[in-house]
Amino acid sequence: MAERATAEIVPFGPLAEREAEDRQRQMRIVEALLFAAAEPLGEDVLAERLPSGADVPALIRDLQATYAGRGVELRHVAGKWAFRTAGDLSYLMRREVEELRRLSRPALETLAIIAYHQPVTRAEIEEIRGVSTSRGTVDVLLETGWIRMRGRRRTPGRPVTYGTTEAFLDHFGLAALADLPGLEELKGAGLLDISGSLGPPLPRPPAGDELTADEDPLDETLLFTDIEPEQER
Amino acid sequence: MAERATAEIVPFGPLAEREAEDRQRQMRIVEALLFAAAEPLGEDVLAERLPSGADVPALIRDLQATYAGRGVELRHVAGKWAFRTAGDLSYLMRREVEELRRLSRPALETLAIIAYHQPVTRAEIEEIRGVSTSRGTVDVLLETGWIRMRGRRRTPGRPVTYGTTEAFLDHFGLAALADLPGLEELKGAGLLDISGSLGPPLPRPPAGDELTADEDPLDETLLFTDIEPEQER
Amino acid sequence: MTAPTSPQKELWPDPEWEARAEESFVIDVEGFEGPLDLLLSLARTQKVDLARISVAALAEQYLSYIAQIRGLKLELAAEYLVMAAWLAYLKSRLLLPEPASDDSPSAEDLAEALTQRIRKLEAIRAAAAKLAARDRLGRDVFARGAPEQIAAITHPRYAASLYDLLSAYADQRKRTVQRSMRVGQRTVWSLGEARAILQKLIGRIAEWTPLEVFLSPYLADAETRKTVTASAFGASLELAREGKIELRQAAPFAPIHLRDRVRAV
Repeated sequence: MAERATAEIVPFGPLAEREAEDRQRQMRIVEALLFAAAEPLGEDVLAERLPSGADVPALIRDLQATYAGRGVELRHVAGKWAFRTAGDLSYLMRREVEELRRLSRPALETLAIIAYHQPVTRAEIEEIRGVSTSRGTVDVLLETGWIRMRGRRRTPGRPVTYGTTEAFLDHFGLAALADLPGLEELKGAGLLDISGSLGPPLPRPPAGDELTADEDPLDETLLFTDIEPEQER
Repeated sequence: MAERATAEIVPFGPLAEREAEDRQRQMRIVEALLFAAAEPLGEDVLAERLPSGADVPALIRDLQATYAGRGVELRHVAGKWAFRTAGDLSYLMRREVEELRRLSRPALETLAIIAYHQPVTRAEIEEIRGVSTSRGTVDVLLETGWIRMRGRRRTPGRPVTYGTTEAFLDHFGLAALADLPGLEELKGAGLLDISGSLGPPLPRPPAGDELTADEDPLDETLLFTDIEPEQER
Repeated sequence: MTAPTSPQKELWPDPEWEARAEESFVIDVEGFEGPLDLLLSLARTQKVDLARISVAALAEQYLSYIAQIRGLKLELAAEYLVMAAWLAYLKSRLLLPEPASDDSPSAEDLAEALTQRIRKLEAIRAAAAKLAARDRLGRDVFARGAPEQIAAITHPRYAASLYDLLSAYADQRKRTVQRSMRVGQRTVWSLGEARAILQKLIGRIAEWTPLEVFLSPYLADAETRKTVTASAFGASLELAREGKIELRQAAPFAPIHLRDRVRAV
């Protein structure tokens, strides 16, 4: 191999061995860090604890392969990485955790609307559901930590817009919002456009964490005050 | 394996396969349970979650072997089992944070007295300062790495003598102890504005690390014990 | 009419419902989450793709259902009635020929918009169901139960300059040197001095006179006030003992008065 006059550097002999060792050591570090943490860790955080130049994505790929089919799996959640118990063992693991309140149907629906339509205002949620949303529903969802106030729609009244959080993605085991089940089909069928049923349709920009063109940042001081005048039913 | 004519019953064929599968599934369950548990789990608890007849110790042995040499280890903790970061990676669980601290006035004075008067005992420091020096002050100075125990004064009670270290010279940009300014220089610099006598003359600190005539070497075994009987005030 | 069913609740659980409804059974309109939910349930009874539902038929179903409920004299939320009114309007528009040119949306547009709304609600319901069916953290899948926290180990790094060190040393030396060298330089009235001054006055104080009056020339200086008072008092006691003057004090801390012993006799 050494005789070959190629442009690329081909590791061989002791060098290759040392590289394999380095890789092994780095994988152990990634494994230990991810295993120790309850929260998903970003590749940036992992890179910080590794020698510079470590190929974090490759290490994660290898680690994920190592754990494939095991009782614990390496999952991509919320753009980060986390070990989680294997989903197919849920029948054994299932715990009735009290904090994990059973979401009411309105709450679940509202959550789905926020997830699929974000950024979305309360008025838009109500329009989709065809009923006014009780303040409690949004409160419950905010309390779960799955939704958050994103900003304000740049329309009269400057209503607050809602979106989902990383905890939402983590809870539902989603790597990104794009992985929401059936998202593409819904989009393709035009079912995610928010348009007044009796009025002109409104174009809907795609949602990331950045504010969209028609969103303003939240006024921080208003975050914890009663922002929207609510009409309870 | 099937060909070997041994006395023990060697499962083979589909049966062996099924058994291996069962074993694999049980190991996954043990792995997931141990991973998700908030506390180390006993073999009895694991057995409860497994099909009856499962060989828990064997499963744990297998699982332990799977994790051997990895970033995470299955450890026997107080008679139970838990995953833990591999011992050699425990440094990953610590984050070194450097905290800049300012020395207190008493500490600075004590340090200066040690610098000028070394080798000096605690009693001598107190005599010079005119106030008793708290144990904490000397501890802090030892922690800075700027002072060290030099030896023991050859007087009744054999008190420990203190002196400065190379790190001290380094930190304060001194080539040698002799470079510490004298009283006249302090006065000239406006630091010592006393009319009349400047007080007792400064001693000449020993040039090197060698013990002075009235010092004995420290008893090494006593280095980490409570050497001086302390009277806390 | 086919009984619409809400996913939440079977509205008409058995065929005898109507009979029982008159007496005690209370229709739970709350079983439907608003008119749109009701419309979706009704549309499902058409058993066709939601894209191809007949809005006219749907409007008819809705109106007759509302009429039924109202016939039972049950309270209906206003939004159901608003929807009923709007559907009645839409139904009539769908039956009538469209006006030639009008800026307002056509009846077909309105019908399509309504269908779309119903489809959207159904779509989001399906999505919510899919979401809820996922393996959920803390219920189906679990994070590390005993996370190993990354402990912050603080390493103190001490800051001190040579200036700090030297000025600390100089200060403490100044303090100790000054303490050991301090010599009182105060002017002190000795007893002798006080006695000499008091004696000069004797023979001139026939009446009881406060001690301070005699001393007034010497009390102006605050620094010597104490020593003058103390020494004068001491001297006056001595003179009184020798029978040269008399002393009188009305009460503790009251002014001390003195006069000539000789004159008084």
